[in-house]
Amino acid sequence: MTVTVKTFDRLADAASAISTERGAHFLSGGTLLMRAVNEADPAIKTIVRSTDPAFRHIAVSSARVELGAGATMAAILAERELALLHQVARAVGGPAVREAATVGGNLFAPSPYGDFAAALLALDATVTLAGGYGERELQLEELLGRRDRGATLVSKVTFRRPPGDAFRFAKVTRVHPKGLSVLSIAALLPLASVRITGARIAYGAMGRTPLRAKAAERALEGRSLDAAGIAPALAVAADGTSPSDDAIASAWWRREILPIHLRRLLLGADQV
Amino acid sequence: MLEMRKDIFADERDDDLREVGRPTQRQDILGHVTGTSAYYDDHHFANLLHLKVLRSPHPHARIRSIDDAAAARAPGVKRIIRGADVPVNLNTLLSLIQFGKDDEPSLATETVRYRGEPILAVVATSERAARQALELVRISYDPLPAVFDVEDALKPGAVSVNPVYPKNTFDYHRKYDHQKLRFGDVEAAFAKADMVFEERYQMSPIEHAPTETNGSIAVPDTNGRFTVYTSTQALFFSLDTSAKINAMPSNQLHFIGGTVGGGFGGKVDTLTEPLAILAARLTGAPVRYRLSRHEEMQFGSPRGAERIYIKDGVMRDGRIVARKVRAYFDSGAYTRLSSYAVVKCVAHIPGPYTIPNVHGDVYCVFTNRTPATAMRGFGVTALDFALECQMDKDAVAIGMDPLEFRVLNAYRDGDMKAHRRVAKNCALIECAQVAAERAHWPLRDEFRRMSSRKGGGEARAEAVADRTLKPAPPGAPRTPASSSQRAAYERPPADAKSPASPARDMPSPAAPPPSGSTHGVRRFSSIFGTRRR
Amino acid sequence: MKTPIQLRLNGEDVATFADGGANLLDVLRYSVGDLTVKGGCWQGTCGTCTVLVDGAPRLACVTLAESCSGNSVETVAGLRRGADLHPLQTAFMEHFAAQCGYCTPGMLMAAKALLDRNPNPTREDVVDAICGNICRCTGYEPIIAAILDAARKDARRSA
Amino acid sequence: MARHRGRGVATINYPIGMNLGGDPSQALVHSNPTGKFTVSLSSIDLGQGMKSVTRQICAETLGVPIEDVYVDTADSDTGPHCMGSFASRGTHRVGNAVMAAAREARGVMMEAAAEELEVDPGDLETDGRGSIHVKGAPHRAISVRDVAIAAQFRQGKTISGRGIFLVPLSEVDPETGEMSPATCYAHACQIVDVEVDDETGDVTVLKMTSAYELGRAINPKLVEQQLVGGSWMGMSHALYETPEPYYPDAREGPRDFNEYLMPGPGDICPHDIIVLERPAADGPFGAKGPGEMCANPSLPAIANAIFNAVGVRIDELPITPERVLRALRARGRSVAPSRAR
Repeated sequence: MTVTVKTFDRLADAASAISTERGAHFLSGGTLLMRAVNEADPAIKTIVRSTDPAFRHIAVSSARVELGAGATMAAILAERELALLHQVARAVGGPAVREAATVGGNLFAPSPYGDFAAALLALDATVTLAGGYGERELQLEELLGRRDRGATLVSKVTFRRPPGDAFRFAKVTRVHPKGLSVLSIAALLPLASVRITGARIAYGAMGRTPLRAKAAERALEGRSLDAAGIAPALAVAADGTSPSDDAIASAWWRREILPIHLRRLLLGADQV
Repeated sequence: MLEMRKDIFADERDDDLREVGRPTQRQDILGHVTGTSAYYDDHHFANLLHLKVLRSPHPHARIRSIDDAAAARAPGVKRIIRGADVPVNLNTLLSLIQFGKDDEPSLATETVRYRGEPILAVVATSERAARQALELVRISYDPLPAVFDVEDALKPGAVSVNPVYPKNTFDYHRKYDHQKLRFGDVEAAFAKADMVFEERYQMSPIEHAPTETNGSIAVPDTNGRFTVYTSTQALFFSLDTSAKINAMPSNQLHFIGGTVGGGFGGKVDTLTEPLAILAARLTGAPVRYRLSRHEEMQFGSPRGAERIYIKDGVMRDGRIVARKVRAYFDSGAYTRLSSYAVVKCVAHIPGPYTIPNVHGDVYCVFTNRTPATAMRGFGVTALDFALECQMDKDAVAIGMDPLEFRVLNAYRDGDMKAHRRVAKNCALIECAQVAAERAHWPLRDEFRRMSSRKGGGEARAEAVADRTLKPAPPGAPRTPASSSQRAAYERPPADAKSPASPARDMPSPAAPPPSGSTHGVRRFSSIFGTRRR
Repeated sequence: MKTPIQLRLNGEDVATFADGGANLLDVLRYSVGDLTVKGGCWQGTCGTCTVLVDGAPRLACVTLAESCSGNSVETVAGLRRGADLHPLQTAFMEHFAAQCGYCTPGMLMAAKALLDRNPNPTREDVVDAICGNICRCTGYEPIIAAILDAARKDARRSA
Repeated sequence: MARHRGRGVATINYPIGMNLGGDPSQALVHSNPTGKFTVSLSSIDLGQGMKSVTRQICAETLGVPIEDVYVDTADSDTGPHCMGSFASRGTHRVGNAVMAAAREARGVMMEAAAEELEVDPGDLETDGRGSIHVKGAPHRAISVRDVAIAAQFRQGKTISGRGIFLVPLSEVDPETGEMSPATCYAHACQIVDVEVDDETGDVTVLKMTSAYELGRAINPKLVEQQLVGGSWMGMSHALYETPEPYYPDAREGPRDFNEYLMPGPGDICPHDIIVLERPAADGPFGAKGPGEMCANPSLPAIANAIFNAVGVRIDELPITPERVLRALRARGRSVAPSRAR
């Protein structure tokens, strides 16, 4: 009748446990799982956790960033080399939630949660899955597409460090400074001289999972970051999205304001 | 931040006081900042049992069968309580003061009338065990059609929500389905008014959202009494309600509370005490029943939504000569306190203004949603929203400054109010003057000189009535008498980059009226378009 | 099955047993008996149960209690400095920053987490520090003012 | 993009107390043998300050220092009946009951003092610092403590008092609605400045300026607590809150504080408050009650400010940015770009 808690030194053993035991769930930050445990969710029979230090490890080089899936938002905020992600990490809950919420947990948080995952999607992150028989890698986008299908344990997330200020992020909330997403937008905007090449744009809360704005990305290709340059992208900004009505906002409003916030993000505060 | 204007009404006050008027520290503050203030759940008992209720997933359904056998055998379960176990399973809160008929069961037996209505309770050794046992209860329902809109609920043939009030309205005086207010002759006044406006307003339901949810602990005491630690906002109200439902003499109950984590009206309904006491009687053990946050948000009673129609007759010189209000309180499936909200609403019509012709019809309507209850501003908040938006529209339409329009119509000492009591101790005008001065909202001299203490009573009533009956001359100029507040959308927007102090940035409301542009101004009813002349 | 849990609670070692999966809030309140920690939602959404675990603010209701075994936990019960109130407590009193008082312990701990790391916060820092804590009574302004004032006074004292 | 500023106003009044069953409250006041007083109530302190306000009223009436009074609330075995803490009735109804009880207790205290000083009770007055003396002769004094000891151990008097406050019962006329709904009213005027984003519909409240008339501010700091917190709640009602976001369609109801929207600490604005006091004839020291009325003007004042800013009327609450945006669209166009310089 109570929940069993199993703690493993090695993440791989934890991964085995959740893939073999029915009702076993991995505890990362706890903000979602512990709530379900408190509500006596009958699907949760066992809590699996790991004390593996690698799970929380953060490694930043000039070219790559590697985030252990157990790294918390607070840990990211404490890492000076990760300044590009600070705005994103700060957008996740209040300080107490940031101390608990992890990179890995955010990848599985249902919409409208999951703003950090949207940022990682724009950064073209790769996830590493832990398993009893070794690790394997997967594009984040692929993971998001199948995240609800069964026991998956992410051990780390890696991405190439973007140049200079090519990464931008905006989260739109009703409540400030902390609130659930109306939507979030993350954009990687590499510039070749003044032209965008290979933009990646991802949205949070615009579908069941964070998703790419592929039409807008294509429309930005070779364009400059000014009103005329981004106009075609704005016109297709909402293509492929499927936002929901929820307690925060309606699908209609999300779709209506998406291009406006995309414009503001792309042009920067002083040009809008 | 707060300034006391002792100079105003000084002649009516004796300020020679020692303790009253001083910013003395709260008696309870040390407890609050040390975390030692004792709320109901800060009392601990060995072998405490926990009560959780099973709630209906349907807004309206007949209960065909309940199978709780597996739940009764579940680990930790001490007792299952069904409607038949409740000694008096029908109550209405205001029955203690003989207002309304018993219409709400503690646990539904044959029919559920809102999503979230309690059907049975599990008492177990932990909240977790109780929740797990609830998962094992099997209930089969025949879903029934439901009604969610107050006006739909009043249509002929509408689904009947509450069998005690089959027509979906509370009974007033055993003869009407609403409470009336009649003062003067609104129809005659509308016929003579320069302009008539009718508008529709919709208040949302609102959750009280106190940081502490509703809850109580009932403890069997020595000598057959029960001590009840409770979050109630109304100790004897809850005690007497609990005694009635449990068919117990009230002196068998000892209620302790008094320190509560916020209420705002949401802790009057005695949602948890009766069942906690019943469970303690049936098990002989202390029992806690507290609402989860999810329950508090969706199934604890909210402030009810209200739909309000207001029709005003206004003269070009700025006087309101008639006001007609029709309002519908969404009571949800049961009465609780909404019946009284209607009375309070009727008494509040037409707002703090002297209007010679007033007509009100206010309904308490049953729908298939969580029963509503009192909340801060009960019966008045929504009406004030509607009235004050309407006042603004009236003022804009006749081209008058909205604040001057209010001051002109504000009630004064001696005026007869619509509920037929003479106004006294008024201070609306002074509030308007003081706020306007602070906010640099320019009131013209004649409005700055007005007073709640001058010009009210017979003279004003006669003047108002007299002029009411005098129709405006045909073809009277439509030029606004004054329009000192210029709409901001007629101006360039503020510079978004420099959020300067709003006070300094506020464009002078004294700017000349927009030349001929009435863009955005609603001139007549959005509903019936009843602008006359 | 009960799980043994040892904490260093407000500087004292305490030990208790908890049900599997028990959250830190329930363990502190109902096993250890520290009733100064209040619970508002058990969902991790209101901040009422904020405590410090190894100096960092945590929502006790969504923290697995046994994951804190061996850690230091601070609650408002340990906030006083000896017989004296903590400057934050004094400031909350002076600014009338509590009404019903139910969110106050969590607010104080959220504020302490801030001031322990950042003794000279800006208003924006304070707003961020308490943004996970719901207050339904005060409108937040007196709480913000109290925290800023406590920081100022503490800075003056240690200067 | 254009952000537009606007200003709106509302003026309101608010009835104090309920018009049901006479709306009674009772209080008991008694002294212990050393002259410290306890007020016994069954009234509730929800945070509004019931304990503190009645304590001040009791101390003032007795003529003793505030420290010598303690208010005990909400025990049904010791506290006499009270309808409850709602309807802005606490300060007025319970305050009056406490005042009546304190007056009775004071009468006994003065009699006991008179007996000790061998003077007429009518010749005595309290100094508010714990002493009772002959009017005009401060040296002929006795402490409240000594009076209490004398009353208890020598004179056999109980320094105690009972109080009840009940308004005359008022029926409501079925045909006309004639009634006496309240004996006094509080008043307010609020002016709100907002900024509206005409592309998204977002509304930011920039500033509130308010005047409230409350009869008597028994404790200005507690009044300020109500007014500041109450206008936050009013702003919240105006722009954010509902457990049924698609009302009357019953779906997507919020389950927690992430989903139930209320303004956060980053959404609040400066608020200039002015308090007026026009004493109510039947209020304790003229007091009415600030608890409920303070939230009410914010809802329409914000709605009116939005109209003033962008020219649309939102007559449905809450005024979500979606509703603002839909109204702007329905008007056919956003605010004329030519004006949006």
